Amino acid sequence: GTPATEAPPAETEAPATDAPATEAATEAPAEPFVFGMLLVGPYNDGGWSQAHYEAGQYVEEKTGAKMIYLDKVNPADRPGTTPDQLAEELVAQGAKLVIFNSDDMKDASTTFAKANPDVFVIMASGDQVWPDGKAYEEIPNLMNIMGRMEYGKMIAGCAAALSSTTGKIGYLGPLINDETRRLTASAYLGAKYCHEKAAKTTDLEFKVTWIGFWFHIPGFTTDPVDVSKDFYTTGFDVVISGIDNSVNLPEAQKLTAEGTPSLAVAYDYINACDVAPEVCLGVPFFNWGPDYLAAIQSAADGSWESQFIWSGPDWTDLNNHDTSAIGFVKGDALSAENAAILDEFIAELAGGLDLWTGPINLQDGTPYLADGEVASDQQVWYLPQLLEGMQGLSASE
Amino acid sequence: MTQETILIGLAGILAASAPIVFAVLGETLSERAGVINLSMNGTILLSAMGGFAVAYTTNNIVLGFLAGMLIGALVALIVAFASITLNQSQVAVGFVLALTCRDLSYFLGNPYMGVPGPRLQAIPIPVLSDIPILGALFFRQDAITYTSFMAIILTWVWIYRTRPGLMLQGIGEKPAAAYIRGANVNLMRYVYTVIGGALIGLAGPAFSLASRAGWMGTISGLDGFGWIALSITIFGGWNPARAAFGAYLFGFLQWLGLVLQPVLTQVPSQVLQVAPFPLMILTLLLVNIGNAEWVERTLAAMPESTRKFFAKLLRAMRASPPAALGVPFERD
Amino acid sequence: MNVEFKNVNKHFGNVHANKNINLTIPSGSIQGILGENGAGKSTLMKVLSGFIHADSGSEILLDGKSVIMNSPADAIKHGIGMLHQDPLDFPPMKILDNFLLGMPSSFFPNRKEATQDFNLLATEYGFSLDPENYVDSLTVGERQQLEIMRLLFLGVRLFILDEPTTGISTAQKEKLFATLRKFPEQAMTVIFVSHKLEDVESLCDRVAVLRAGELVGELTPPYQTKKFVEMMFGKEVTLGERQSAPVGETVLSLNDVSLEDARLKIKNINVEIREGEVIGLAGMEGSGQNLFMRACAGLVRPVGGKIQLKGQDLSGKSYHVFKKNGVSFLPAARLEEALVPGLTLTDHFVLAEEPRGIFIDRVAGQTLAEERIKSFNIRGAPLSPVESLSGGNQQRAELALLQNPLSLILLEHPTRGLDIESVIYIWGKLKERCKQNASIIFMSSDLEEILQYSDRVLVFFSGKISQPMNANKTSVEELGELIGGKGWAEIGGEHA
Amino acid sequence: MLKSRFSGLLFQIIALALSFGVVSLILISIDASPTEAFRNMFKGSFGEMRKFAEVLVAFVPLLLVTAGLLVTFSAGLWNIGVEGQVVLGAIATTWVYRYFLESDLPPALIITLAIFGGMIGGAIWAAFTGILKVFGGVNEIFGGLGLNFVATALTIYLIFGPWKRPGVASMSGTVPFPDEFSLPLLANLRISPWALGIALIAIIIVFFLLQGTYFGLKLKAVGKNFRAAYLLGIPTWQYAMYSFLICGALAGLAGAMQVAAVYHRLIPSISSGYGYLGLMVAMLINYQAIWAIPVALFFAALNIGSIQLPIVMKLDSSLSGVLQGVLVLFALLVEGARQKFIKKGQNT
Ligand SMILES: Nc1ncnc2c1ncn2[C@@H]1O[C@H](COP(=O)(O)OP(=O)(O)OP(=O)(O)O)[C@@H](O)[C@H]1O
Ligand SMILES: Nc1ncnc2c1ncn2[C@@H]1O[C@H](COP(=O)(O)OP(=O)(O)OP(=O)(O)O)[C@@H](O)[C@H]1O
Ligand SMILES: [Mg+2]
Ligand SMILES: [Mg+2]
Repeated sequence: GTPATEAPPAETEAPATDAPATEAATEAPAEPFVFGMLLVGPYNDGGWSQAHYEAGQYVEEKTGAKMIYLDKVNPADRPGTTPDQLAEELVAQGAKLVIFNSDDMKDASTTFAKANPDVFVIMASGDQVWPDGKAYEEIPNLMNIMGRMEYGKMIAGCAAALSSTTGKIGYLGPLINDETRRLTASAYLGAKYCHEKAAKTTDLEFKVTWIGFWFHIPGFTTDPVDVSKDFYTTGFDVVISGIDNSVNLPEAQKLTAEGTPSLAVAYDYINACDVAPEVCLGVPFFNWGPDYLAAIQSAADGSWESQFIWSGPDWTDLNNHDTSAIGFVKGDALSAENAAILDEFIAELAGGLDLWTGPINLQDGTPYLADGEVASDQQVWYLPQLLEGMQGLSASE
Repeated sequence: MTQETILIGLAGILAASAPIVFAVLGETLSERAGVINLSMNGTILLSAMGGFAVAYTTNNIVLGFLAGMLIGALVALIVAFASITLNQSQVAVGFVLALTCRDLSYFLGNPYMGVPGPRLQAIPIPVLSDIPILGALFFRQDAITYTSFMAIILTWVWIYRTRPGLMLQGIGEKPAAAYIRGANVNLMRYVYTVIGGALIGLAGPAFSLASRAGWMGTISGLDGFGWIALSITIFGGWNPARAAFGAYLFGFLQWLGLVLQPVLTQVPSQVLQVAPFPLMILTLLLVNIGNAEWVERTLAAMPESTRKFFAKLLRAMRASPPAALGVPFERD
Repeated sequence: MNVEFKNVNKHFGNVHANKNINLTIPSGSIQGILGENGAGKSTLMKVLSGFIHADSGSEILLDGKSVIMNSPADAIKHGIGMLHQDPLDFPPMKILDNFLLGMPSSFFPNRKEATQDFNLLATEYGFSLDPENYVDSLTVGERQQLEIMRLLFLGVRLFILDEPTTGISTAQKEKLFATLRKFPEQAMTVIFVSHKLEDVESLCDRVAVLRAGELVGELTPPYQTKKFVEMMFGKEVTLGERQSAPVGETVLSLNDVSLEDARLKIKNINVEIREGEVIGLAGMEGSGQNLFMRACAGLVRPVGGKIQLKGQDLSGKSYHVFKKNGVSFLPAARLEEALVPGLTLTDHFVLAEEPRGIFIDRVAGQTLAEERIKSFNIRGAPLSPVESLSGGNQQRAELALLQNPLSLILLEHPTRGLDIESVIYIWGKLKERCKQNASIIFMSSDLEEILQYSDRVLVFFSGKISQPMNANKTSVEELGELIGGKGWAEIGGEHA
Repeated sequence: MLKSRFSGLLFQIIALALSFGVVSLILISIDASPTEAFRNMFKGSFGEMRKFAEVLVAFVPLLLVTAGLLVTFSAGLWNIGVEGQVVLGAIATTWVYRYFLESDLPPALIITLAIFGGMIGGAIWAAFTGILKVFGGVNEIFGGLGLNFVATALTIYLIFGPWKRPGVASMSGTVPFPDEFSLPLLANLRISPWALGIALIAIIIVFFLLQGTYFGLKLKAVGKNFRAAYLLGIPTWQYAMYSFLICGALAGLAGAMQVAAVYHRLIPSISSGYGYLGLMVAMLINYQAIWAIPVALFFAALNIGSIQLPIVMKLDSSLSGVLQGVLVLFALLVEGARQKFIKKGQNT
């Protein structure tokens, strides 16, 4: 239904009946701006979804705004529901802006935004309103927000390459799509660069194994635990996680304790290393807070405009909670001297080093970037294959 | 791949299959006594969650495993009570519990999502672990994997080599006959269902405290193992050794799917993962076809000699369930 | 040991299976228990062996001491062992396992020792069984031997055998008897349950006869067969006029038909049955008449020979083909085979009729049911589930299900458990069918009934079939002896 | 009879009370207020028209599956493979849609074809279980379970393989179909009156099939006493197969509805677990078609209403599943207890 008919009754009933709402009402003098968030996984998954959830909390404490959220928004956990329907639940609870946090919700976010023109929509990791994008649509009340995790992955790859004694790096890939391809490739570029930079004697091997989904489903996906174990026991002494929950950490911890020195790079969530600090080289993480804050404020004060935001890190202060869209936290397992080299690398990136510069060939050898050519955003975003030198499938067919 | 890496891979399969082995052994015991415990899928999840929660809060891994067994035993007790005492359909009750326990584990497990908890480490056994191939395969595992090896041997010996085990076979085969041989059939059914349940309950912590450490709710990747274990039980023809072999075979096929991924680029990884199931159905067909009555009819029509031959062949493949599986026993 | 029953009663629901039994069995004797089907023999023995509980007030004394038998476990403790009528062993398991199962052996039974003990015992009693063989490959006789060996090894002192001689060959029987005769020397008491006169006569020191759950008398040698038969089947009842329909041409003919099942083989049956004719099958349970009857219904495939219905060869055809050709079969196990528990009488009548269209005409079904219930005077309403009917009324319902017309009606124990009026009534109905040129084959354990209602009689004894005997030319006594396996030599040549 | 039916009602009420009691205890144990939880679930399902419409969206496939299962159950078969049959229905429907994607046939016709395709797909999948059971002697539970896994794998294979979106492969499923391929929805609501109608018609048909027809009666006979049914002249194994086919077709129809009226594409967990939930409903209504509608509606309401729990009370929605399960469990236990009482009453 259209919020025009929906929202008012929901609004009026919300404070009356819902305990949290009334509390919020008493806390904030003015009626707080309510924004909703749809999380694809559990809000406390220690990964992708939790990063979004905590960004929401960040916004709550920066502004008086109040967050309502619904997690596990996927057909398996919410049988018979669609994200747009669930978004309406949030609107019914008073949300004036809804964040869709997964690529899987792209269509739903479009549908919802069109059906509810007076509700603001943020589609994280999507590209619908990117004028230069392949799937551009004009949706005034929708905004795309994504962090340039490419840099995070480059740093991750670098840390991996520096710390690997065998020069063999494993990458725990989820399912194959544009996003996962470009991130995996970035990790490879970072690894390659630092491998040469540190003049490693080993020769670099970078292998991706796709498990088939963002997390394990028995009988259908390859078990990431087995994949990690297989990597570690076949000489890949560093495994970079590209999936939602970094199961490579506990596995590395176990195998190390059992005498197979194994290292891991986590993903998505700033505190992901805490599961097994002593084997963690670090974690590239999303810091959605700043961009969400800006977007939500613009929605609140009417300065909203539909746009595609692809924010990079704050190079002056990589892990600044208030300014940097992505960051990298070093882990305890990263040796001092490697940490030093890594900082140099970060500095170079800050200084304008762009690893997405030619010559770069695709996995099948076709040239992608000519010598000296710098990749356009589209070329990075829509990377058609893995890169030459990487092992693993480029597409599921 | 070097022999070394293959060995490690196989050793990994033995470890990763430990939970399924427990589940399969438990179910085998229970069904041997004539009670189908269909609740496995839920039981495993609930005991995985419960076991982890206990181990985490008490920071005592052993208590965690015990908690898992307790949960499994309690669920099994409900199945036993409903089917033996209240004469309700074992399948119905078991199925309901399978779904309920799953949701319960998600509902109650929320606080333990993703918290780092205790985990078993491998304990190489001094001398044995140095035996060339066998050492790497069997003697560099963790405690629960060793336990799974023992469990296989123990259940096998129990069923086929001990006095009570012999009686167990009888109870599942023809309760009345076991009864006149002095067995308290329904009591024994209770006992074995609960013990079997405890074994199934051990599968949960074997995941959440060893091979797949931690609790991640819906994304723990444990939902489904119970149903898989159920098929493996049938595949095992109610023989612990054969059932355990089934569990390892399943693990092996999964592992194969993993190592073949780079080779079979045409096939999405998901398909390789599911390969065991058609296989399972096929074997079910082979072991069961002897029980189909049209086979008997066609056999009856055949000439003496051929009939004898086919009858032998079928008998060889056939694994008929305990005759009294799911049949309540009432004296009068 | 000395066994004494005091006022033993047993009810199954409303069935009074044992009525106030008082019986003393002296130690070291071979006691025979004789009685027709359903007399209550097995029930009494099951009570003694702790398999079922007698009603309160009943008492059992062993060597003068009153004992409470809660379960077979207790019975075993008291040294009581029972060989059940239908062998209670484990067919898919090995003989040795069957032997060991329930033995008070060590925790890890020593199979080697057990095998030795087994073979020793086997040779002592002259049995030849391979302990590694599977039970389901044994004949009934061999399975009994196995049970006996097991009980002997358990060291029982009271040996109960419930109809051990149904379905074993004469040779096997002799072996068995030889064994049993050794027991009294070892101060073992034997209770031998049977309805086979010759067995009882040749084996037992004393015989108790049960009828309809009551102990009607005890006999000691010398026995007169006539007396037995009289006591077993009770005094005659007047069944009114014997009437038989005019017989027409052949309906069913069996040429050199051979049948076999796990229990027994029947070779080269040659019979012709004509329109309007009633054939009675006499014989004790499991003497082959069931097999014969089911072969005529198409439920059992003959292993040889030819079955023709009205000149049409149906040998090897399925039951449904037989049914389409007007053969109807009424099994004895009512709630297991004949009726569908959970469905009402109306449902059954509707099912038995040819479907008219897709939807059931409830009203028509109702009226049909009412009129059938009336005409077969079934005590029950159209909507009462069949399992709630009394046994006798279930039987009436079964008969009411027969459609019309039929060329052959096969009935197992058509009047078992019916009171005498209903028997006469039912037979009235059946005879009407005969007048409509249907022919009837029925089996019954009531010889009176067989003589009264059949035109010709086939007597069965452990797989042997007599020539058809003219019902007018024989008597209860003769039949009684024949089904007991006596006097077959005399009738060998006779033709009807 | 009447007396026992009355006592039946009484005991069912006891079961209901026990279930809510247990769930309340669970809630209290994690100090959440049961009353508030139940109130929110109720508001979240019947609170407003839009929410009720969502309930109906879940109600449609659930009712269809239940209808199908009533048929197999009355044949004495435990068709646990129904889950996979729903999936195959969805796959077949998607296949038909894709086949006619470029065609200029009237959409109405294509939709109809697609829905029939779904029914056929489901029926075929059920036939596998049936054949395994009837000719292979494979218990329908184990055959069905195996086929469920295969069905889901097939979906995932199609979504990530042949039917994947250009360039992308994601859990969001295949490319959504054009709007004219969707069953018409009510204004401003997500429920399609057509889907609702079809589901209601289906359960009514099944009701009469089982209550009023020779087929249904014979099916019952086969289910209650295979042997006697055979002797009464019913071709028993054919009837077993029929029941599988019918159930499969209805399950396939449910799958078709998921595609044609809800998701407009094939997604990985398209069956949404309705197959298993349907088994629960069938058990709870003790296989009586009469009660299918209210109970299926109730279960659907629990599914939808429970969405409020995380939003409003920060509780996990899986509570609804717990409640559903506990309900059925107590229904079974209490029924068992009741029969025991009756038996006692007869013996004394
Ligand atoms: N478990 C039971 N439930 C109900 N009725 C039973 C049961 N067992 C026996 N009866 C009934 O009790 C009566 C006596 O049965 P019993 O088996 O003792 O007869 P029997 O003398 O052994 O007959 P047969 O010679 O055929 O073995 C029969 O009417 C029988 O139907
Ligand atoms: N399962 C049942 N449910 C309801 N009523 C039953 C049930 N079984 C028996 N009855 C009733 O109990 C009464 C006695 O049944 P039973 O079969 O013992 O009768 P009976 O004395 O054997 O009569 P008949 O001589 O006709 O066999 C009958 O009225 C019958 O309706
Ligand atoms: Mg008897
Ligand atoms: Mg009676």
